[in-house]
Order: sequence, then C-alpha cells, then structure tokens
Amino acid sequence: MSVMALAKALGITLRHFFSRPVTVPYPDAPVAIKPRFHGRHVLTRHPDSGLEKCIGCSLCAAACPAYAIYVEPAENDPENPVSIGERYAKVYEINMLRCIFCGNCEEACPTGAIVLGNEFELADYRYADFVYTKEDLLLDAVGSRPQRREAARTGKPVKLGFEVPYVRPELEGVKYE
Amino acid sequence: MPKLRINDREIEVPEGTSVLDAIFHAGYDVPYFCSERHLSPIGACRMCLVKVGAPRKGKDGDWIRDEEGNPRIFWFPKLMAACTTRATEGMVVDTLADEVKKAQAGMVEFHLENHPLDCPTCDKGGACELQDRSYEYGLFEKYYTQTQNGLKTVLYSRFAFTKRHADKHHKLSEFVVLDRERCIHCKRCVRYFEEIPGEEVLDFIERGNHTFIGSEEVPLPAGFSGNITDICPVGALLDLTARFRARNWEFEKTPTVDMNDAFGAAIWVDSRSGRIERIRAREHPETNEIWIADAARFGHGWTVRDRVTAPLIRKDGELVPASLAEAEAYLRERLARVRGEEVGLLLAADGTLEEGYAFAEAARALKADHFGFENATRFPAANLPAARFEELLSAEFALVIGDPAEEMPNLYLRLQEFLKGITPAPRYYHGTPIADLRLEERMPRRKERLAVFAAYPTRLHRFAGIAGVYPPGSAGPLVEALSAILNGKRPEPVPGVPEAELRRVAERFLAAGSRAIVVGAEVLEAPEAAQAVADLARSKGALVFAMPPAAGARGLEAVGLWNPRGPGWEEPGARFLFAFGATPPAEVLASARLRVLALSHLDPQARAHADLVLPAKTFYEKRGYTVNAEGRLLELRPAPTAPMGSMDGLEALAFWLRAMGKKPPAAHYREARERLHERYRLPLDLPEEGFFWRPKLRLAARTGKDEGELFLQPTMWKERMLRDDRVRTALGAPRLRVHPATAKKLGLAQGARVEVATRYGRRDATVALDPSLAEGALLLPAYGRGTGRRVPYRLLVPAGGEA
Amino acid sequence: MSEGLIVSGHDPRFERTLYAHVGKPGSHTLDYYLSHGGYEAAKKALTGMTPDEVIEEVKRSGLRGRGGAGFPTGLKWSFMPKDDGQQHYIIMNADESEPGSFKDRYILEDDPHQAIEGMILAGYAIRATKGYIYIRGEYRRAYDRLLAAIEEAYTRGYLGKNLFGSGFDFDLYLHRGAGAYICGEETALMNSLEGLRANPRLKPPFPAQKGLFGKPTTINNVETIASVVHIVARGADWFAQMGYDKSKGMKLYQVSGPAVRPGVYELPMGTTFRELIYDWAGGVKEPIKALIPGGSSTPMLPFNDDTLDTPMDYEHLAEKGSMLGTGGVILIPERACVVDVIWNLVRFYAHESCGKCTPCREGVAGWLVKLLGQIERGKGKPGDIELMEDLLDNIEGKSFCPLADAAVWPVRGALRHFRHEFERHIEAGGCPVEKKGFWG
Amino acid sequence: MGFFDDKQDWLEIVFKNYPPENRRAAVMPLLRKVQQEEGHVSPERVAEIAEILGTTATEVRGVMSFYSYYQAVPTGKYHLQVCATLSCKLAGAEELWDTLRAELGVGPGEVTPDGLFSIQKVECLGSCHTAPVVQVNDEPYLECMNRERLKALLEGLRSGKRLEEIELPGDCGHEVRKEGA
Repeated sequence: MSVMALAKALGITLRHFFSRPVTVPYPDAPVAIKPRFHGRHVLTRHPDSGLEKCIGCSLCAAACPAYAIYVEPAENDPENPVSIGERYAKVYEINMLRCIFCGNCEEACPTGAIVLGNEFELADYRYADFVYTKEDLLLDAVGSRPQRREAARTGKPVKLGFEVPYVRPELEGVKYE
Repeated sequence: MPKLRINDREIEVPEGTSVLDAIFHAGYDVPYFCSERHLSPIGACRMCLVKVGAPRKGKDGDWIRDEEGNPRIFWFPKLMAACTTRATEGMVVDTLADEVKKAQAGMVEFHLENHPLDCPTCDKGGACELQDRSYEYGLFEKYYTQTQNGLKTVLYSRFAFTKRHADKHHKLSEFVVLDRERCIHCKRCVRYFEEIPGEEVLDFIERGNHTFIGSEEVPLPAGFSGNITDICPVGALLDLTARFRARNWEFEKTPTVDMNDAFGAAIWVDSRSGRIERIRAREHPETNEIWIADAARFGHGWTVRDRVTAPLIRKDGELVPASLAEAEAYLRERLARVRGEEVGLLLAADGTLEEGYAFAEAARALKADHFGFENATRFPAANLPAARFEELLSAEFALVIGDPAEEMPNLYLRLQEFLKGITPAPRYYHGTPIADLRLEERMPRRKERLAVFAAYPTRLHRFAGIAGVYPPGSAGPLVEALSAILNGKRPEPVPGVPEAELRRVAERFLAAGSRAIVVGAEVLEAPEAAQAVADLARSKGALVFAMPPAAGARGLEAVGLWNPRGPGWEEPGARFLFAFGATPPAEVLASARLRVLALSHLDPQARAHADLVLPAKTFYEKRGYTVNAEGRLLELRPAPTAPMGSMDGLEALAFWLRAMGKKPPAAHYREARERLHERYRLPLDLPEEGFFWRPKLRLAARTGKDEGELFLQPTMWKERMLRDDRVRTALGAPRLRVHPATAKKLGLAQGARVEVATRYGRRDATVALDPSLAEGALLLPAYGRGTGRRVPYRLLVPAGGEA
Repeated sequence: MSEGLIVSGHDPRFERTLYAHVGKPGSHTLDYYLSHGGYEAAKKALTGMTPDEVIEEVKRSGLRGRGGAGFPTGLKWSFMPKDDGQQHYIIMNADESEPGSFKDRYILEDDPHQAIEGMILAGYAIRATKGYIYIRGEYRRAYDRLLAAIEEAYTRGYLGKNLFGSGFDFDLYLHRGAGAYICGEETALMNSLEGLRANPRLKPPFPAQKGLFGKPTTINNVETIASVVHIVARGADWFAQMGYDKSKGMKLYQVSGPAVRPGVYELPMGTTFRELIYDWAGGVKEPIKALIPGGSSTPMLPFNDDTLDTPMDYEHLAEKGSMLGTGGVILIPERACVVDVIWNLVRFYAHESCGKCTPCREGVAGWLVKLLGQIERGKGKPGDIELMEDLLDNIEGKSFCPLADAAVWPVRGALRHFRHEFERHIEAGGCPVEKKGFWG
Repeated sequence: MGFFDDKQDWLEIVFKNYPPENRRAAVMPLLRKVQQEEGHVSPERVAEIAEILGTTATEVRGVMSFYSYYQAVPTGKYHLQVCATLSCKLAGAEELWDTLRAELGVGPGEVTPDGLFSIQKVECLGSCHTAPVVQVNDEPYLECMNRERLKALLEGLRSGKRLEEIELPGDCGHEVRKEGA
C-alpha cells in the first residue's frame, strides 16, 4: 500500500467531511420528494365537475399483483351522480399492508382515477386501520389515517413530513399543504 | 362420413357437419360471432372466412386427378364462411393462410368500427367474445399502430370517423337491458326468440348501417327472455339483476343445478362476497342444453336479504336470537321424553336425495307416521316410467295435459324442438355443434304433432294441432276418457272437451309410430288418472314425462320419504314437528306442541308459529344429489354464500335427533351418500352427464280428492322469489282469472281488487275476466304450493273496494 | 353483313322482338297483343312440346339471365326437381332498381302480355302452376297496366285453369315492392314476398330446392322471360345466330346521360358501344369522360376509341375488366367529377345495404361511404386512397351477397382509370368541379 | 276503430294472393294500403296489422322500417320524392332538391304548415334517360323536371288540381327513345 493511495482515500473522507450533509432531520424538517416517487394512492376527481374519476371497473384490482384492492361498484343515480357515466365505486379499498407500491393500478386505470401520490407516512397500530377506504383515498383527504386521527385529536391541521417540489400532472387537483 | 383435411390434420366427421365444426373438431380455432349452439347458422358476421377447396368429379364419375393421381383440389374463388359451408368428402380447409388472416383481421376491424370502447363499464368485459376475438384475430401490429410524437400507439381500428350513436340504456324488461351501441348485429337474440321459445318479440329495425335491435313487445314476456343475455357475444344485452355487481373475473362461479322445478337445469351460480349476484345457464347437452327459464335465472334476489343468521328462540311471544348452545339446551329440554311416534319430520320440495334419505330413515327409526316432503302429489311421480328428455325428440306425437311452460319451463323448450322435428345434436370433440346445418331460420313447427289440454290457454296452445281448455278439475276425467277410447271402451263425457276431439287425439296417438305423454301436477293429483297414464304407457308403449311440483319428488319418493298412509306435509297430526327448508301450512303448525323450523328466511307463518328457528342453507348452498324428472342423478354444489352456522338438512336433522338422544342416520352428505351407495348402488361420484336411477316402483297412491273451486294455476315463479322487488314489479299483482259467466255469478267485476284466502295463506289479487277459460273456472297463480289443485277459498274485499 | 353472326343492329337479318311493340298506341291491351301473334308461342309449347323440350330449346338458344349475373337460363331451369309432387313457383323479378337500368319497365308498361306469356312458358317448363311477378313499388303505371293485363288474361282464358286445352293450370299473382334495391337479389326477393325483412337467404338450399314458401322456385328477370317467348316462337337457332360465342340473342341496351337520344335500344348481343351511342342514341351532346357499361355496379371505362369499339357482351367486357351487367350505359360528362360520381354510387349502395353482414353494413355503408365523402369534400388525408384500397380488399368477396361487391367494383374501376382525380382531391383539399348549372 | 274494419273484402282479395298458411306474406300490401291512405304508418296501425296477420308488432315494424316507401312520420298530402342517384344527379337533382327545399321551406321528415307537401330524397327510380325524375306519392313519374315544370307542378298541386290534370310545360328537350316507338 502506498502513501499516495492513503492520501487519496483520506482526501475523499476530508471532502465529504466538509460538504453539506445529505441526511434530513426528519420529522423536524420535511423530506423533499423526488418527482417519480410512488407513495399512497389518491382517488382523483374531475376538476370541473368534482365528480369522481373512478368508474368502479376493478381493473386496478385485476392488475394488482398483491391482491390489495377491493372494488364494489354500483349504478349511478342519474340525478345525483357520483362519477361520470353509469357506474361508480361504492366501495373502494386498498390494503396498505399488502400494497407493494408498484403502480400497476395506475397503469391499468382507464380513467386516471387512481394515482400513486407522494405520502409515505402510513405507520399505524392495528391491521384493520391499514385498509384505506374511499374517504381516506379521495383527494379531499390530506394525510394518512394516523395523521388525520392525530390532527382531529389535537385540532391542528395535518402535518405532512415532506414537501413536493414537483407535482406530477396525473395528480391533478391534489394539494399537499 | 366425409373425410377432410383441416390444415395438416385428417379428420372424419358426420354427414352434414359444417366446416366450422370440422375445424374445431380437428382442434383448430376459427373466430365467429353469429353462430351459436342450437341456433341456425346464418353466415352474417363473416368472421369465420376460411380458404376451402374440394375435389370435383369428372364426367366419368371419378375424381379429376392431378399428375400424381391424387384428386385435384379446386379452391373456391372466394373465401367461404365456415359456418354455412358443408364439409364434404375430400375437402381441404386452410385456416392459417395469409389471406384468411387478413380477411379475419379486416372483419375484426369492421366489428370494432362502431363498437364503443367502454369495456371498463361493460358488464360483459372479461367474458366478451368480441374482446377475445379482437385480441386473437385483430392484426394490431400490422395495421393499427401509429406513431405520434415519437411514441408508438396501438389503434383498435383505422376508422377515424365518429362512431354510430344509439340508445344506450334501453330497458327491455325488469331483467334485461339493451345497449344498442354495443350491438354487433349477430342476430343471435332475434333468432333465439323465434327458434327457441317461438316468440317473435325482437327484431332488427331499419336497415343497413342504421339497423338496430328493437321490440314493440316491451316488457319482453317473462319466461325465457334471459337466455339472450347469455348468448349475446358482446355487452348489448345484459342481466339487470347483476348490473354492475362485479366484473366477470371476480365472481365465484359454482356449477350446480336449479331446484326450482324438477327439470334439473344446469346453472352457474356467480357469487361474490357472500352474495349470489347472478345465475347463468350451464351447458348440459342432454337436459337443458344451454337454456334456462327466467325464474331460474332472475329469481335469486331473495337469497341475499334478511337471512336467518343465528338460531331464533321464542321468548315472551317473540323470536329472539340465541346461540347454538342455547338452542341445543332448549331443544334437549323439550324433547327429553318424547316418543318417536309423536314426532313429525318434513322436508322442503328442493331437498336433496341425501336429506330425503336421512329424513326417511329417521322417520322409520322413530316409527313416526308424520313425515313427507313439500308439494308431494297424491300419485307419486316415481311410479310413472321416466323417459329421457332427448327421447321426446324421437316421438312423432305428443299429448300434453298441463302447462309445461310454467310447470317445467325447460321441457317447454324441448317441446319446441320436438315440434320442429330436431333430433339431438351430434357430439364433437369440442362438444355441441356451433353451426348445426340441420337447423334453419324459421323452421316450420309441425302443429299436427301436438295435442294440448289444460285448465287455461297455455303458451303451448298456439303450437298445437289439437288444443282444448277444460274447467279445472277435469284433467283426471279427460285422461280416463282418453284411456277408455284407446282401450276401445265408451268414454265418460268430459266437461269442456267434445268427445270428437278426444277421438281425434286417440286417432293420432295410435297412428304415430312413437308417442309421448306429458302430464302436469293436475294429473298427478288425480290418482286414477295418473294410474291410467301409467297403464297407457305400458300397454301402448308411450314415453311419459311427469312434471311434479316438487323439484326432488322422484328421488325423495324413491328413498322412502313417501308416506301414503300417515299425514304428510299438508296434514296436521304431529305433536313435535321438525320441518326443514320451508314452512308447513298454518293448521299443521297450530296442531303441534313444539314447532322447530330450519329456514333461510322467515315468513309470516314461521314468525307467528315457530318455537325455534334454525338457520338453514338454500339449495344454492347445499351439496348433494337430486333426481330430476327423467330419473337422472345430478349433483348440487355449494356456492360460498351461506351465512356462518347455517345448516343443511342433514345437519339440522342431526341437531334435532341428538337432542332426542338418538343417533342420526347420516351426519354428513358423504356418509349419507355411502348409505345410498350400499342400498341402491348409487355412485359415490357422478360423471358430468349424470347417472340414471329409475327403480321400478309401485308406491301406494295417497287418497283424497280436491274439494274447492279455486284452481291454483302453476307458475314458474316461486313464493320465495316474490320477496325480491324486481320480481314483484315484473310479475305485477296476481290476477284472479275468472270466466265472465262465473264472475257474474260471484259478483266480481273486471279490475276489482280482492284478497283471496286459502289454506296456503292470503293473497291480494286483481280480478280479470277471461272468456278463453272454460265456464266455472276460477284461477289464481300458485307460486309453488298447491300447484294444480283446487282448494276452498274465501274472497275478502279490502275496505273501499268493490268486488 | 348477311353471313355469320348478327352483331349489329344494322344487319338486315336483325329484327326487333322484345321492344317491337313498345310505345305503340294500345300495345298493352290483349287485343293488340293477339293481333300481333300474341300467345302463339304459349299455345305452341303447351300443346306441342313437353316441359323438357321447352327447357332444351332454351338451353340450345344459349340464353343467359338478363338481370346482370348472366347465368344460363336453361341450366337454371333444369335444376328444378321433376315429379316431386310439390308446388313449384316461378317468379319474375321486375324489381328493376339498378341505377342506369330502365328496360323492364317499358315491357311491363307497354307489352305486359309478353311478360305474362313468358311466365306461362317458364311456368310450364319448370312445372310451376303458380307465378309471382315482383314488381318494384315505384313503377305505378307498369303495375296498373300489368294488373289490368292479368285480369284480361284471366277473363279470356289465357290464365287460370286448363290453358289452351293442355290441362296445364297457371295462376299469376302480382306483388309490389316498397323501395328496397336488395329485393333484386333472388333470395332477398323471396323473403320480401313472404312478408319478412328482405335479407338475402343462405344458399344452399338453393331456390330450386327450397325457395318461395319453402317450395322449389325459379326466379328470372323480365327480359329473360320475355326472350323465352321469342325463342319458343322462332326457335333456338334464330336466337343463337345473334351475338358472339357465349353471349347469344338480343339485348336491351339502355343509354342515359348526355346522349342526344337517351333511351332503350334492342340490339343484338355484341353490338359495340360506338354503334349504340352514335348510331342509335344519336351521339353525345357534350364531351364525355367515361362510361359505365352495364348499370351502376359495373366498373367504369374511359371514353375512348378502344372502349367504343368493344362489343357489348359478357366476354368482351370481362376482358376489359368490366361487366355487361344489365346493359345500362351511363355516360359521364367531362364536367362531372369522378369522385363525386363514385361517392354518389357508393352512397346508393350504402343506402340499400340490408345490414345483415358485417363487410357490407360496416364496410360499405359505414366506412367506405364516409371515406369517399371525406375525400370528395376535400377533407381527405394522404394515405386515404391506400386505406380505401385496403378496405375494398376487405369487403370484396367477403360479403354474404353480391351487393357489397357491387359497391366495390365501381370504386375499383374509377381507381383504375381515374386515380389522379382522387389524388387531386386530396392534394387540393377540395373538389375542383363546380357542381352548379346542371339543371335546366 | 281499426283501419281495416271496413275493408274486410279487400283483405280477402289480398289474402288470396298468398298461400293460406302464409298469411304474413300479405304484410307489404297491408302496409302500403295504410301508407297510401294515411300518409304514414303509425304504431297503432302496425299493431293492427300484426293482429290481422297473427304475428307480433315487432315483426311488422321490422318489415316496415326495412322499406323506404313506408313512412313512420306523417307526410304531406303530396309527398314529393326526388331521385338523387347518378343519372338524375348528373342532370341536376341536387339543384332541384335545393330549389324544392327553398320553395317549400321544409326539410326531410317535415310537412309544410298547410299540410300539403313533404319532400324526400330517394334512390334511383329507374327512369335514368328522363332525368331528373320526381314522383308524387304513389303516382306515375314526372320526368325531365326543370324549373318551369317544377313551378307548374307546385302551382297545380297548390290550386287543388289532381296530378293527372296538371299540364307540365315543355318536354325533355331531347328525344326520348323507347325502341319500337
């Protein structure tokens, strides 16, 4: 082993010693999400009418390799439609423990209703709480279930542990505040 | 038997085979839309175009040969539609040539031209022939890719114009919805109605590119309309009861048997998340082919609501939920010192053979004289010889007494085949012929082959050369008179039917080389008449088709649940009553000291009388054998929809017997089946087509006579189905049909609302005067119970109404 | 010109027969007909010939169906079963609806008894005691005249029981169509006659085995049946000396478009276009671009010397890549746009498609007509012509009945000879021809 | 009251044209009769015809809608049908049609307020040598239509003349040859 090699190695160490650390003091400081990050799903709505994009076709469930999605469709009341068209998802559930965040559901969706968003703070206690229903998934719901539970308890807004420098266009209408 | 070559394979097929079937028989595939089993091939969709060549014969009568001495193949100048081309000796078929592929891809493109791409919302998605064929035979790579912004995208069609728009939600009835945009004009539904039930209620309207399916007969007559949803190759005709319930791949599909009538039609039960969502016909070539009745298909809505999910015990006059342990303790306490003779054991009409066996054995062991099954007729159907449904097609003349369309709907469809002179389809490697060239559009129905008599004009009357309507109660005298004529004796007069008519029937009956007699519940309720039929069958060699009102009748009778002497389902007598699957009449319940019912659903009678209710399975959820009207053993398989803890008849009976301190004859279907195997040599596992079990029986007929004026007219719909709103809406209020003269006598006016009280309960009805009935007739639909009987009745006029 | 085959109307041996009396005052009456040798042929056949002899005579004459397809008539008749004890039917197809054809109408209007006599002969030959004339619904005058003629024939014993004392009974019925070109297809016609939607039927069974009302049936065009009258009257040899090898006899040619005297001309088979247009129809009134040789379904030919010198018969026109069809020549003037002409024709076929089979319903009536309309309106895109050719491949020979083919052929003909006009439409983004001033 | 109630004799004559077991073959003549007398075939008439023929209204409607002669919507007293296929088109049928539309102020499927006229474009009427051709109701053709002839026709019909009484000025302008004439 030569001295040169030692010096070179030491040089690398010294360079990193003086550069800015890459670690983030999460959760005190938010994490910056990369544009292609795949986090918790969002069920989006049509921006104009506010109707759900999901038509309850179950293709996401069919595409899901982990069998994490359960959809039960129903017929729209023409007077009071939930979604555009004839059918909507009466029940839409994703088991977040089973989900592997592969994004196949998003690929399979013919209407762009289910989109993988940016949230990742899903830790919770009970198995049943990981089954996210429509009210947890629709874009009006900000934060994960435990976060919203916490917010309701404290009376403060949901605190997200990340920031989004770039929102994917598919996540139309989703606000991460 | 022509020999021909399909691509590289030499095959031999029966005379009259279509090239399409020959291709499938050889193990090759060819796309098609307009052909369907049991419907005439029409060659309309042009999907099955293939290259066909055949040798020709020269003037000397020998094949024209090539240099090597082989028959020379002359290729047809155009591609031929395989479905309408007959396979002939020496024919050569090429299904893999480039021009064939090109043509088929072209047709796929044409089919997709105006077809909406709304597969995600279409209930047919995932089970759609157009989807499948498009992927298999559309040439996407070659024709339909385009490059846009550097990305290659797949096009389904190069058609760049606006698609044809049409009515998307056209309700044809409470059960069937039509989406005209999705229609690909295969004409299966139009042909179905004309060729199978013989009702021309659907047709194409307009022509050319504007052609659409339409009907002036909306709602479609409830009877056989549901089959069009099965055969529609796309999502144009859909089952409304299953609309948007789930996608096709999500259903749990259970192959089982319909137990609403004794035909034993094969069905698929599609369930999801513990609910029955849809029933479809399952192919059984020898019984129902690919058809089922509307009641079997759409009458399942009752199963999913208000199930009995836990034992209910009467406390302070109310039925309250209890645990199974509590129920057991309750029963033990009350059955502790009960003698066997005091016990009554009753089984529902749709009981399985295993259940029937267990009930019969238990009754024998207990020496109980009160046992039986629901809707048992006075004359046991098992005493009549049974013929296979297919044998009907070999008959030359059929005499029908009753209403097959309502009593055993699938038999009505078989009778339609018989009228057209169709023989059973040949069998191929791939099953039933898809393009059976023996079938043609608008085949004439040979009316002279059929004589029909019933207490009212049935659907079959229109197709019969000799047709009559007699006053209710005359079925017995009619059969006896006919039997007298055939035996060369003087007949007694039959009301409503002139003797000359009967003589004409007898003449045709004797002139025919082979004959069939179809008898309904009304004849089975008249023991002498039914015996006359049995004698006729023996002496004159006629096939008999009996239509008992209990689905499992033949089997239940044969395994000993037949009680000619003691009281059965209808008669009071037992002090400790156990009934499975249905509620016995009020007087039977009232006469008992303890009433234990195992039910899937509560009804008012049970609510009022039952002391203990156990949760029961419906026939969709049971496993077991049943014997259909032709003596064929068929297997019920359970759909996964029964609530936790619900019991089948064997389990419930064991529960009762154990409370008595007795050992049940069989605790489980497998055990019961082993006993049946030991005693009757029944197989432990059934082959797919079933197993014939037709023991020659001479059971004593039950005595008794109908006393009453109100005839309970059979319908294919059952009491339990009326719990479903959709069914109730479709059927409307029951009509009390009265002959005008009789109505005048009774002071009944057309359209009056009345309440009719019989021993089977009360029913609202609307009075309908019907001059086509015989005088004296008074008819009320019987949704299952008392079918074909005449009963005493009371008419109650609701407040404010006027009869 | 007095030796060999007669292939020109100028030949002195040629004599008009089918149209000999058309246009003469009173020619539709029975008296007129009788005074000009009427019902002699029927009498001759019924009293002196067996049915098979009549068929043989027709076979020998070489008569081919004049409705467009050109199937040998005698052969067609010989397919009928013999002595099968069933009711046979003869149907006269008078549902003349092909654009460019109007020959049958005048036979029915002005010489209805000729048609009736032909029906008697055909019925006798194929052992049919009942005949139907399926006349197109719009031909009101022809219907009235025919109805009167049938009644007259009945009252005077030329129809009904025991004709000419031969023991042969013949009843003739008239059935009116209601505006559907597809009824010209023989099986569709039978469906229409039975009161069903006029979709073509499956063949086999062929009409000769199972036709009208499920009974053996033969269907012939009006001109074919009228020709039989003269074949029987004058002999097969007389007929066979007219025309070329496989195209015999006289033919009713029709000229429409800007000719000096458009109309129907009875000429020997094999007459050239030049003779028909210039000698008989008096020439053209304006420069002509193309001609459609035999009704709208036949591929058009350019109007040049080569075409003009082509004899009009089955073989010579096939050589030129076209067909004789019904012999209805349509002249297309220079001022017309070929794309517009073809669009009009395809639109016609699209309108008349019955909707039974996919290539016709979706291909012709859905796609082809829209694509042509788009090109004509100048909205065509590069590649549309190739797409259209591919569509034509997917339609031609794939459909259930020839109607879709009939829509394809004119497009093919136009593309063969006038492809540049289609290209010009796409390049220029519009139709270069001003479509005004056609109407006087 | 049914349309055919007082036409039983006529019905019998029609039925004689077809074998007795094929009653429904008479559907076209029956539809034509209704069309001729009422100007269109209403659903009630469809049901009535179905009843007479022993078939279903669906079947009758299927047949009726197949043919272009039968109209489902009411037509005027004079239903003018303009041939628009090739020969007539080359002789100006499009301009004739436009003129007619402008003159009467109606489109296809509409009837003039006075109930007199309705118009329809139809396919080849089979009189290509006398193009353009117009047919009024079920009557014989009006051939070689030009502006003057059309004007005279409309005036004549408006003034209440019967069709055969109306003199159309001029002629085809060319010799119409029917061989043998």
